[in-house]
Amino acid sequence: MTEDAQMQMNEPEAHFGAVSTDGRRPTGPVILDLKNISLSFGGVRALTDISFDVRQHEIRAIIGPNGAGKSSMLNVINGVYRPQQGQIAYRGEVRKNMDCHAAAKSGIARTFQNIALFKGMTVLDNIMTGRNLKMKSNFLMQALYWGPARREEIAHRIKAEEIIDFLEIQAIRKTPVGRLPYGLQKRVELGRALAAEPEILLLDEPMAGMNVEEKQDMCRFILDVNDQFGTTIVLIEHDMGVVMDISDRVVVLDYGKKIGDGTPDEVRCNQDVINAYLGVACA
Amino acid sequence: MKRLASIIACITLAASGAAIAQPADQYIALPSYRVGPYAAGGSGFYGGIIDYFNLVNLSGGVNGVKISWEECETEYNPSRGVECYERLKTKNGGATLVEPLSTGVAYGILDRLAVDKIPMTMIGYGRSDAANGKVFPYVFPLITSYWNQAAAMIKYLGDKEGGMAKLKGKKIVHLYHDSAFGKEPLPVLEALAKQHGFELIKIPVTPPGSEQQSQWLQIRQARPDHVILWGWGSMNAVAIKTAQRNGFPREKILGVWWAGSEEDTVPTGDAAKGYSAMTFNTPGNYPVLDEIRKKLYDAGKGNMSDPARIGSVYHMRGVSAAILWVEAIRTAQEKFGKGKRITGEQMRWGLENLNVDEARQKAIGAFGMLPVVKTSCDDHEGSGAVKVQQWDGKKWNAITPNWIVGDKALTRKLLEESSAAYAAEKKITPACAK
Amino acid sequence: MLYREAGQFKTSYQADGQIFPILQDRIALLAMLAVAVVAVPLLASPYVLSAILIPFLIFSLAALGLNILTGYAGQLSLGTAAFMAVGAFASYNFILRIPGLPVLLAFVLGGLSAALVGIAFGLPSLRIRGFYLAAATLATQFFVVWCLTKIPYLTNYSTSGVITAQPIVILGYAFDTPDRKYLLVLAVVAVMALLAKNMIRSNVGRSWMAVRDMDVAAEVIGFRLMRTKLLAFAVSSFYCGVAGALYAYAYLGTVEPEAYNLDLSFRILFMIIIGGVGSVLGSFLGAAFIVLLPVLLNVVAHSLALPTSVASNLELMVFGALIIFFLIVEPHGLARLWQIGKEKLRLWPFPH
Amino acid sequence: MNFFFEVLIGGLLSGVMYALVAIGFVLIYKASGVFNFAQGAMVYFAALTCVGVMDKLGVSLWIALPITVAVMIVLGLAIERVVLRPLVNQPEITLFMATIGLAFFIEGLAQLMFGAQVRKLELPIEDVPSQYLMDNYNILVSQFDIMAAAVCGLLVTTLALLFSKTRVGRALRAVADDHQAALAVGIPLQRIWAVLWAVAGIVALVAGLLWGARNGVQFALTFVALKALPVLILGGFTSMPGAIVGGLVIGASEKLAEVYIGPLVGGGIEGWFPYVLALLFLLVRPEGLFGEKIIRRI
Repeated sequence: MTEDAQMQMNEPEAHFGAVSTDGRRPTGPVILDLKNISLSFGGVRALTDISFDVRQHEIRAIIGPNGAGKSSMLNVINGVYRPQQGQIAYRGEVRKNMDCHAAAKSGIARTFQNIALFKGMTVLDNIMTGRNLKMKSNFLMQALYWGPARREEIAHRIKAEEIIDFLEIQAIRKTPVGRLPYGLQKRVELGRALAAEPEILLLDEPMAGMNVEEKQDMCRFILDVNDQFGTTIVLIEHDMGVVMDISDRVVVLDYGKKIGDGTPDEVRCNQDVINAYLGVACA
Repeated sequence: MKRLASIIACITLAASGAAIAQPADQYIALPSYRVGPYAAGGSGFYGGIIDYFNLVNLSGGVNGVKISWEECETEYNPSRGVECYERLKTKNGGATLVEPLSTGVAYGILDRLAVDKIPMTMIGYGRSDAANGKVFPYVFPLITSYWNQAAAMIKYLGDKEGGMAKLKGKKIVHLYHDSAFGKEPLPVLEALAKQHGFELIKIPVTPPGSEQQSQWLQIRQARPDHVILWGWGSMNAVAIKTAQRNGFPREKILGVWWAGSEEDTVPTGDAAKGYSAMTFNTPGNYPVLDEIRKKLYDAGKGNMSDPARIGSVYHMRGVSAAILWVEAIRTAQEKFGKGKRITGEQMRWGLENLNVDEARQKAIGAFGMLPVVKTSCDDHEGSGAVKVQQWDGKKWNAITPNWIVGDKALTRKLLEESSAAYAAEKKITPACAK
Repeated sequence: MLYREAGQFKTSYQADGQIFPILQDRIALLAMLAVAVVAVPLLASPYVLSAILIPFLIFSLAALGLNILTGYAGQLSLGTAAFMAVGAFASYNFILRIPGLPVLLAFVLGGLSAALVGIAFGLPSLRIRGFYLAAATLATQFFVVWCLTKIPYLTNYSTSGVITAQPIVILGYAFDTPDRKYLLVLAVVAVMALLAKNMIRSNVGRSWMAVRDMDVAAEVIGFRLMRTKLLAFAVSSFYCGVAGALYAYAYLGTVEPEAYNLDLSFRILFMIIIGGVGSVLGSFLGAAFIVLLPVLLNVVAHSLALPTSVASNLELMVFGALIIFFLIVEPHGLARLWQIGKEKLRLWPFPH
Repeated sequence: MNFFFEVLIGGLLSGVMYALVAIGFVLIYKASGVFNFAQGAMVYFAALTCVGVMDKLGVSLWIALPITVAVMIVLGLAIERVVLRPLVNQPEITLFMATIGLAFFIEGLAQLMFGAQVRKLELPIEDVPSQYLMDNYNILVSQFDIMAAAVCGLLVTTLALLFSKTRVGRALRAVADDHQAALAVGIPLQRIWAVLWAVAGIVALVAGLLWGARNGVQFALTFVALKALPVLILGGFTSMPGAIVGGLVIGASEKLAEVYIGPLVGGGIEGWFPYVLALLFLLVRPEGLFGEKIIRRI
């Protein structure tokens, strides 16, 4: 059993309320800075003039009603969509013409709202794909499966197994993901993103459709990732309890516009946010 | 994989089980095709062969030696044809002759023949230079080849114009199946065009040729004096129909023999009336066909389902092939022992020393049905003579009373060159077999 | 023999990453290879070697090539025969024009030529997918055969437009009899199947499958779509090209461009669908099915003494009906059927 | 200039013949997502059955026709029952393969019943140049082709009416849009499929009759499916107007290319030109002429 796992065993059974941000690393400088982002498809505006930043090590949540542009926001950050206006600075550099490959290379990984796993492949293979950018040998070496290629494959397998241990999915590593239940698929997808050892992890509704236990597990994983690996996390989530508990700062979107930004408590008491989304006043 | 092994074992058993049979009969392998796009021709051709075999066997075989045969479905597909050849060749004590009636299959087994010592005939198809027995000892493009056909076509057109000199300045379209088959006569046609001063316009048709509107518009615009239709399969009927659709007179179209059967003209209805094509059989009725009708079909032993097809072009072609083979067997028996089953090598000798002259044809009851065929080591073709037949809307009629032979000196020269190149490529030393 | 994996513990990731993780499978494979190398050439008749096993192995290789493209990388193709033709005609020209070129190297060069053509005709796959792409690959099929018919240089100005494969001689040893040809083909196919299996269990294989299963996610993870797809086209075409060269050199001998027609492309496609899309084993099972079944049916039909035309048509009907039957029984192909059988055997006699 | 128009018109009319075959594909693909490889075999089967019935029973075309229609309907129903129903919810590629098996079966069955020989099929209109157009405009167009175009137009109109005005048609469009949703609102999917295959059988019969009269009823009729493929790529697999427009574009452009570009490169480019054209078009518009724009969401 690994050290991590032992530590988790020793901890009392975590509950949302019991998890505090106290033990976590302090958030660092701004790592990702978005300025005046606007995005439209044909005539439809998806995002209008949105600015916010993400600090190193923090957990940054994006919330808002359906269709508010949350997923589009993530797609802009990791280069799937290119905004018509605005600029994005990553680690202090303004990036130009970012495509998703370049984003992946610069250390941005993500999961998807509707699971985007490779359904025909096993859990292990899915997680191994996450390490592709770190593999150096060319396909001829791989075809021969000899020398460096073989050593590389085994080295990365060790890394993948670490993630499998971390996510506690050892028993299903050889199962094709198409056969797994929803909750486990979400976990595997997180594993695939983690395999890339990202600086920033974008999570698109990681807990949607889960029951309470599954949500607890997922919360624990997210916090552990943030804590142990120091990964910055940007997440979209609808479960307000979760958002308020685990995130450091929250951005609120509505109809493609930013209507609130701040710590969970600030956002919770923002009247615009209450009107548009939360519906209940803060206590 | 176990399942695979058992399947293989099963086939091996089936293939070898038959080989135990007593080899008293003269066994001939027939990789035939009766399904697929060319099934119509295949069933007529192989039907004719089997009918004649049955006829010979009814009268006691060749000097008492009965002929046996086995068919195997190739679907005109080279790969399946090779399998058929390999399966059939070892049966019944070993095949002594093979005829696939498919260029692709024939090419696929070409290299295997000399090793297996089984002669193959390619009656009216395949590479023309195979007539050189010094390079292709086991291959017999009997009766006539594509090059001699092309030469004969130009000869016929020249005669029709009133002498070869009149060809000067004429326009002849070569409308061809865009494949090795359609391109084969080009060297002959080009040489003759230069020699006689006619203009050769080459228009290819993409196989399978089910659409030819643009080709026939081009032809109509070129206003040629003659159109040579070098087609195969469904392309022929489409060509004739499209000519009609574009108002091009069918009398000006001259087809190859693969474009000159009932299968090519019947589906066009009246459109083919006046269309003519080459043939190496004189259409008509012959005593041998009457015998087939009387002894086989009337007794319900005919091979074809429709007795009306007796004497059709493909059927007669099959009967002619079988006649030549039986004569080869007879010839070989005279040298190697009458009433004995001959081997593949002896069959090869028989085919190489064939002499089916008019007297012999009369004895068989097929006088004039095919040209006189006399082969030698140099000439595995044996004739090169053809006739022209015309479709009157109901049946084919010969319109040249005599057999036509084209410029054989030219085709011989091309043949020598081409077969020498082949021999060089394959590192064969040309020589007559013993 | 008991088919059990109990007690076989993997103590290293290397052991776990083996192609056949179960000991019995490895033994069976080695035994089969031994039989294929030693026993078959000794015992099998020339008929089985030259008419069944050689084409079976060659078609398996072509099917494997197509399976890499269609089964693993998810790009449907109907141009397989065209790539085979490129391999065959390129090998022929290399041997003809470079004196002393080793035959195996010529096959490799033929395969590389096919790979280049594959890359060129794979470019549309960057924008088109599914059946649209399949129909578009038909352009390859017709264009390549057209070029081979139209450019006399490629057939060495042969008047009949055919090529005759040169004798296969490697290091002075002539591969001219069925058993020798069989061993050569077996060696080539075995090595290439091993390479394919290696690629598939490595990063490149995962990149293909990732693109197949969800191309957007694959891109987000860092795979380059263009490179991945074109590599699949190149590797697949290479395999088909080598298969095409073997088809000409070890099987048919003399070939015309027409031998590589659309019909052949379809047959190879049938093989992988029947055998199993995305399975190396499936390529072999499918080839066996498509090569052997018609032969078997033909033998059976003949033993029934039916009139030949009836027999031929019945063969075709039974063949079609069997395809449908197998798909209904197991829509994922014979390889899946095989796998299910193995799983059952592993658990037998305690299925729960 | 006259020549140009003759090539163009001839091409357009050929295109109508291609479209006729393409419509059969579209019908089935739209409703069940099956790429029906057996469409060509069905064309052959229909034409051969019609001629075979005329032959064997010695009846006229007008009696053989309804018999053949009945046979095609039975065939369509049988295909749904025996082949498609057990394969429901399987991936596209499996269904595609099943239709390949079906093609073999139908080809074998057709030849088993009526023999392999080539036959002629005579429709009441002769395939000769229209004298009227010849005299008045000095343009040569086959009157048969004009009639074929008219028949095709009639067929498309009938189908369009069938789909827009009848209950079955509405159900069909619902099925085409979304299988699951259609099932959810109580549309009997299997019955719709059966109807569709029967209709596709009748379309195959029309195509078989016209192509059979044009080229003879023979095995090569199965190849006309090949002519329909570039049409489908261009027009989209799901669009009936796409099939027609695609047919016209392919027909006209391949003829013009063969006549005007062909001679420059040795001719015979008709085999691949339509595919390359369709391919180039797809590179610009991957969803085809009339296909719906594919929006890929993640």
